Amino acid sequence: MGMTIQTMMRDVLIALAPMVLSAIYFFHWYAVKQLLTCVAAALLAEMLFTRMRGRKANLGDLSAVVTGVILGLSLPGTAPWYVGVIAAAIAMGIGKIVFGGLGMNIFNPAMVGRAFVMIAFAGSMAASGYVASRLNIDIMSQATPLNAHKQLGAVVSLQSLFWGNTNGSLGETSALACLLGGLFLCIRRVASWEIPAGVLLSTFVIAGAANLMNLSSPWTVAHHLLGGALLFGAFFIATDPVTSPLTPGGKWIFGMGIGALVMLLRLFSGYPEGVMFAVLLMNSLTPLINRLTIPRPFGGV
Amino acid sequence: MEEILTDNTPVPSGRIRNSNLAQAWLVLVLALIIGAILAAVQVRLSPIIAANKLNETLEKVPELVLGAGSAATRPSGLEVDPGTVKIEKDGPDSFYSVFHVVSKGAPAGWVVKTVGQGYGDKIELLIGFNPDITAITGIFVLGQKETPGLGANIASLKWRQQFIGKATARPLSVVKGGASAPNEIDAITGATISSRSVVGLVNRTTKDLAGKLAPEIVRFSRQVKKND
Amino acid sequence: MALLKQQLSKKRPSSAFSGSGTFSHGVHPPQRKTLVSDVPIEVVPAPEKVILPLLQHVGGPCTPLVKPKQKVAFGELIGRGEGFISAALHAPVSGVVQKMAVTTLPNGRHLQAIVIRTEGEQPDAQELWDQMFGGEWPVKTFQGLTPEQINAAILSAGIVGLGGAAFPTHVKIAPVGEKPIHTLVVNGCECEPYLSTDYRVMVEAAEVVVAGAMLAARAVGAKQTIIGIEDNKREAIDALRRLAGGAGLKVAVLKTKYPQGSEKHLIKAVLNREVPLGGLPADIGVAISNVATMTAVARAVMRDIPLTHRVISVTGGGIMEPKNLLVPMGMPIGGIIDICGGLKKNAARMIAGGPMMGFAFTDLATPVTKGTSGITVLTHEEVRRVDQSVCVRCGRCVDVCPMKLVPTKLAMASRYKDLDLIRRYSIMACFECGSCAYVCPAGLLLVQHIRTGKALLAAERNK
Amino acid sequence: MTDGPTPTERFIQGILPENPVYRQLLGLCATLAVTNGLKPAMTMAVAVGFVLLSANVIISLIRNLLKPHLRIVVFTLTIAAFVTIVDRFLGAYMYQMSKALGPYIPLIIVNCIIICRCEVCASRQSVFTAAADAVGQTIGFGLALASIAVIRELLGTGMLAGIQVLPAAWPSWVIMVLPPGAFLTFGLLLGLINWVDAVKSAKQGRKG
Amino acid sequence: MGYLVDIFLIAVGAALINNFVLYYFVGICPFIGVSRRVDMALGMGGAVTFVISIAAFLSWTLTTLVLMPGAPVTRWVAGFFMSADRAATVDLTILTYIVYIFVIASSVQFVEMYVRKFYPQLYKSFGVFLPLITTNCAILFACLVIMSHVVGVDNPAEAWGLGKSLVLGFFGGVGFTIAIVIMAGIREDLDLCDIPESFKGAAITLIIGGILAMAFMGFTGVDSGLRVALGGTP
Amino acid sequence: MTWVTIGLSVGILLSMAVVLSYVLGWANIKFHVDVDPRVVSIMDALPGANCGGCGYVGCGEYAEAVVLEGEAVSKCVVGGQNCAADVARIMGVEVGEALPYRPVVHCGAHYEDRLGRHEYRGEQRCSAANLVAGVQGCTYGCLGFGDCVRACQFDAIHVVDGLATVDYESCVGCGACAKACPRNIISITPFKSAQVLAVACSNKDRGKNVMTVCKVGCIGCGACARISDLFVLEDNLSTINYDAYTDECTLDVMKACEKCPRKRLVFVGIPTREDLEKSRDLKAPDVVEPDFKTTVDDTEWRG
Repeated sequence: MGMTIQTMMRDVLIALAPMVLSAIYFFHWYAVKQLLTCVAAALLAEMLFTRMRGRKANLGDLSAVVTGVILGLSLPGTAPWYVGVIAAAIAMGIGKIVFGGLGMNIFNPAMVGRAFVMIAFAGSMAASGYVASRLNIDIMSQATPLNAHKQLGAVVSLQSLFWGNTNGSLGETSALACLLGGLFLCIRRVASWEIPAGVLLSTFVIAGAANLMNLSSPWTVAHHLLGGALLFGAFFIATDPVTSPLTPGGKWIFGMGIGALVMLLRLFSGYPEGVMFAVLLMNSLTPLINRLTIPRPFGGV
Repeated sequence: MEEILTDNTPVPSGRIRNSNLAQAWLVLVLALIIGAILAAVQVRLSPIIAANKLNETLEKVPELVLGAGSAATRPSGLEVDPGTVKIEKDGPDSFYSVFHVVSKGAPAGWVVKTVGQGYGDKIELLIGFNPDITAITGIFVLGQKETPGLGANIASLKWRQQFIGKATARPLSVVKGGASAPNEIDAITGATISSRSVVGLVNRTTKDLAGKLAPEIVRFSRQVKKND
Repeated sequence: MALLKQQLSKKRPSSAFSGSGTFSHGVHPPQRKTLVSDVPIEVVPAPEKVILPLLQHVGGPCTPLVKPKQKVAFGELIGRGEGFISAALHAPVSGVVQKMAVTTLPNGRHLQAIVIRTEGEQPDAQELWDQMFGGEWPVKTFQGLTPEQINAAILSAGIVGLGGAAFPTHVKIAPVGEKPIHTLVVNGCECEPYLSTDYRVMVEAAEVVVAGAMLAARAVGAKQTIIGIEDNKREAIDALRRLAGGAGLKVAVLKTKYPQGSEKHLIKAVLNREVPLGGLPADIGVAISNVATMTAVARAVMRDIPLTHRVISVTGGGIMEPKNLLVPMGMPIGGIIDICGGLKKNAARMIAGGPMMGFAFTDLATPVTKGTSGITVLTHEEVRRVDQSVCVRCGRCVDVCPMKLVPTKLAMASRYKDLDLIRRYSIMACFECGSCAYVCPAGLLLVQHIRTGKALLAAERNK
Repeated sequence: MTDGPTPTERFIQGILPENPVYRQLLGLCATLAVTNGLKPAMTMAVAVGFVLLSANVIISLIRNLLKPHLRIVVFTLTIAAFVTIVDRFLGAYMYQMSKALGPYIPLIIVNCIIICRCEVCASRQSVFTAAADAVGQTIGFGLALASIAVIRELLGTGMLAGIQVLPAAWPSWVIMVLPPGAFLTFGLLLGLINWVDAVKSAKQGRKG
Repeated sequence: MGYLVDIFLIAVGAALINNFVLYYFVGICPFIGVSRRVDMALGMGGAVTFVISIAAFLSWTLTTLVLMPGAPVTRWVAGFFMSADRAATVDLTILTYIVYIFVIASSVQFVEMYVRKFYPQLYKSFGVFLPLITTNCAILFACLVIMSHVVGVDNPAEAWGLGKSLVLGFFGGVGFTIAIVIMAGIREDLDLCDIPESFKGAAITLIIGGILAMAFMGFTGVDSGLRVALGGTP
Repeated sequence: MTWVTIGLSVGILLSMAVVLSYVLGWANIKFHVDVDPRVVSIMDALPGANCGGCGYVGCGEYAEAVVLEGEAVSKCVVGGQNCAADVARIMGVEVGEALPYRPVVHCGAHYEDRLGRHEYRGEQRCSAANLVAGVQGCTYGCLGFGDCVRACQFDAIHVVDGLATVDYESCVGCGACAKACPRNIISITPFKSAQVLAVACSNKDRGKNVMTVCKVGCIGCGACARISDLFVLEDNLSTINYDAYTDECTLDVMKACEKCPRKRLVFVGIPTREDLEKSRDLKAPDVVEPDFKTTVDDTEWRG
């Protein structure tokens, strides 16, 4: 098979490339700066914290780089430098090392870091964080599509959501890039296809129901599927193997749960976007899901 | 606590009642003493607490009705009559605590206390109106638990001042960045929901009370405070 | 991709047998069988001495019937099986019994052993071959035998499963079980990489295999007999197909996948039935045995020859001349390796059995036993070792586990001695096929952990 | 029953060696809830201190009258009474603070620190020892609250006790004054203190 | 309709949005102490939910009937000594804390003894937790919340009835159960993790609590959102 | 007004106390469940705060655990030492005076004494290595991967040069190491004095076989058993009859120790002052971490 942790992580990085490229294309040096900050901070933090535990840091497994890139892609490009640094430090320290390092963490480190800065620096992370980056970005210069919808009832065209010329966090704007990278991951079997499938399925069902009940017009099902961090989250964040269930059944439950929570938060919560919270909440349920979905052994009852 | 007033060692059942009470004599004595002390505390302190509660509102009244500067100068001859008003609606009736402000014998305006759901928890507002409820003379946030640094800014003077002088004829609306129309209020950066909660609360109160607030229909409890 | 393949394989027309020809999960390790698959079986002359552990099978050890300095003849009974699940032991050479010794088998068992120093006349190679595999094997002439007679012959010949597990065959091929047996499945899968023991036997002695299978089927009263062979063993399939029609047994061609040779998975592939957890094939009316065992049965019943020799593959990149050998039991492995030209310089590890389920050993004095199906000597390149890192819960082990367990949980629970967890994830269902460790990207020694966990559980139970 | 520790020992033990928060993990509700600012934290510490001192003294005075199985009832009765007094007192004289602390003042009744000290010390030792113990524990509790509150308020608002300390450009970490900040700060501090302890004892071990 | 919406939102609020443990920090002691095994956590959660419901009932009843100003029982008794007007103002709220804690503790003990005697099996799985939580902050906290919605409410229409009080209590308990069961699930997994020595136990539990609290913050505002969606005013 | 309030307050509290005491007193009799009297007295001794700090669900459960499961008496954080002393007193009456039990490692072979060792690269734990052949020749002796070290909460057992060695000064005799040892070579032995005689080997093979795997193991020659009745040869291994053992070693015992060709009869325990004097000038041996990596069998294999 020849698959090692390192090659898995390398595959993830390859899969992230489309998003990195689209981010650089749309956000220019904002993206470069944010990504570099996050990756550097993540590596540094990993090294520092493992050293504090009196162990040798193993940066070669690339897991810290992956966390850094995912974190960078999930932040707005215009967020100040300290946001990336603090997020990376929290991600590595509280999200990972304190649980014992790679493979032990309960929560997705990148999302722990992002949630922390999201709540801590709501000012620079919320709508106004997405400053116009002098670009050919559709409609709103100061709002992500979801923000625009939630607060002003504005709708971004589906084409923009698909290609990615909207505002938003670096990696999430282009649905196309997410799909490309995500499918690569699933085909390489680095990510389990059950999880994104579950997420998309339950989002589709609930968004459809919401549409029918007129809860979220003028956003349609397609907007919900393509908009925001849904695809990015479904393919790259939810599929983090460490923090998702082990068995196929568990992965379905996990994915569906994320989709349902995302829609609950999108429709009703004060936050425009719910992927991050949904992932964290389902992460916390993963041990229980694992417990409930112990597979029936071959020949067992 | 699990052993409250009981004895785990078996006691001959005939004597249980006596034994229980006898054993608990210390508790009974303590109950006696503590009951008395607490009642005394209550009698002594409850008026002060009630006054605190009322003062919290009353202190703001001059500022809300007469403008910010007046708080410092303490205009004389200001009378505040607290009362409640009941607004009958389709659903459950609404009650408002209102304060009728009379300055030098002439009605100077109203202050209304209102509570509504904010982003985090309930928001408690005081809204000042002119005597015929055609304009807002000020608002004050009595209590809120919005996000510090964001939603909590609804309590900031700068943001509240936007409300002063707004006419009540049209409902206010929240915009992001650069209010232009007379009935528009700027949202607080990053806290649109909190801003909208406050504005919604103001709108609801205005709609409920506009035209209905006259000294005749308010049940005044008593005349409390005379500033002199 | 694997999924797609599985789908395709399900569509395979399966008129010959009711199963789908495969099972779900499992892995595809490189086979590397060509090293020895075309090398004809060679007969090994009697070595200087043989070491015969008293326990070469599942169950209780046998009682030695000989004393030091006693002379024994080739094929003489030297150990009697005690109890129901046990097997007799016969001298594979003529010679003089030495002092009892203690020997350690590759699986870690520490055993008393009878040592025989070879002395006197020994049958020569051709003679041995003719006795064991040569000549005619006319099944029809033995139609008159009762199941009891067949079973008695098996019992006295001390036959145990030669596939590796070494379960006494007379117990499996019992004429009157509690449950009626409708099918005998003969296991010719040999899914372990490298090994070609069974393959060579099927190619060179198909007649013996068929004869043994018919006798065994008769003994258990099976209505049908099916030989399951993986589809990478074309010659064996052809050889058996030629004979199968006449004898009335079916050849089931199965997908090449590890561990196809596991009893439960073979039954699943051939009959589409699942053996209940903790149960035996007999519970669903199936008896199952290995092809090499079948030859031993045929010999025992038709020629009254006890189990004294077996075929093993000596293979792997670390062996000078890989060979298939017919060796006497108890022969020290060092001697066998010498026959094969010795070890190459880059030999890294010796394994008794195949690389997936075999046991590594270090002592060249370790004897061949009834359960030794081969000796694999791997080179450093072949043992490409991934440094152990940590589990990232990728779930690959869950995807391949043929028993549908959660190996990583079992391993972690064993490591941290969490007995509740071990039980909850049914550790006892694991038969240590090694598929999980094979795919683990973190290079974890999952099987070893699980084995530790089983030991823990056993210790707990004994308390 | 053996002689208990002396007043001085009691006093010193409460501050660090037997710190109620970091060592005994008692009274965590209050610790987490009121430490979003130094002021409420200190008010809480004083309130707890008052109740603890009063309860300890009273219990110590009547310790010879206590029936074993009724002692918890007596403790609770006494504590609840003093808590009520504190609550009303704050309402009357520190109205804003009382509003800010909300239900956490009455929750002092079920604060394990107090019942624990009554049990361990007051019901067995003299009034003076009990009082010293109460003061020591209060200081320990106050220090613990202050350590958490300082971090949370400083990072969260750039202020200390309501006074701007860090430069105005400081980007307030709002999360620190919110519930997650309480958990994280306390968790990290607790880990840090355990770590320092471990390092220290390892050093001592090497010397000894 | 409006009442049902209120009830629904109180339930959602108590269970998720303003989770007792993760938002109000009450019940931290068992959250840290009894969250090592899922079955233990479930027992604890069930017991808390049960006790908190009893407490909600008792505290509402006692407050409304006896303790608050103008409560019928007090007014009737005081009426023997003074005029009816003044009797209506007799205020015994100062006794609330003492009365709550004692009545809850003893009723719980009564239930515990009852269960222990007549349902030993139930006692094994759930009764053993009862004594532990009589002094749990969560219970008293629920009583205080209920009290704050009963006593001193400006608008009599907004004062809570028994229904809302019970819903708050029950779903507060459910929220506690959710939090502690999640924590127990995670901690069972942590047994297989290589946590730094000094963070083992309470410290890591608190940090996980912090991350959970962050995750639960995502629910903020869901109640207003739901209220709008259900047709109420924000 | 004032007096009415005071009167009502007192009245309510009093009536509450009276009613509750009656109801609960009645319930206590009515719903009485028989429990071990020691549980009741321990409950009384415990603070009753039910804080859960001991890890049990409440004081009641902890009390039961102390009585029924032999849980340690010092688990109550709230009650502290006084409480522990009380509980110990309650339990102590029943338990009576007990001998101190301490672990003895029945193996005396350090790395250099063991023969037939091979590179082992599997899981570095005894429990795993024990399931694998060829780690070392002796299948009875200490493996040196330190499962016992990990099991010990008191830092009282260490692997010194491949051999588990008890630090008797830190040891409390909890027996965790003996439970952890997969080869069962740690026994919990009654220590009738600070030092006790023990057989530092557990190999039951015949002498010849022992010699092929170990330089120091007991060869079952029986010399000790011939000299003193204290020793019995069982399965080729000398064992000590501890029932007959007293701290006053008779002359023949000392002689047996002298006679043992492999010097396997050794005293273990807290060193005496003379021993310390003797070893004062000796250089302490370096603590060697188990570093022999290897293995045999990590079934894991890659082609």
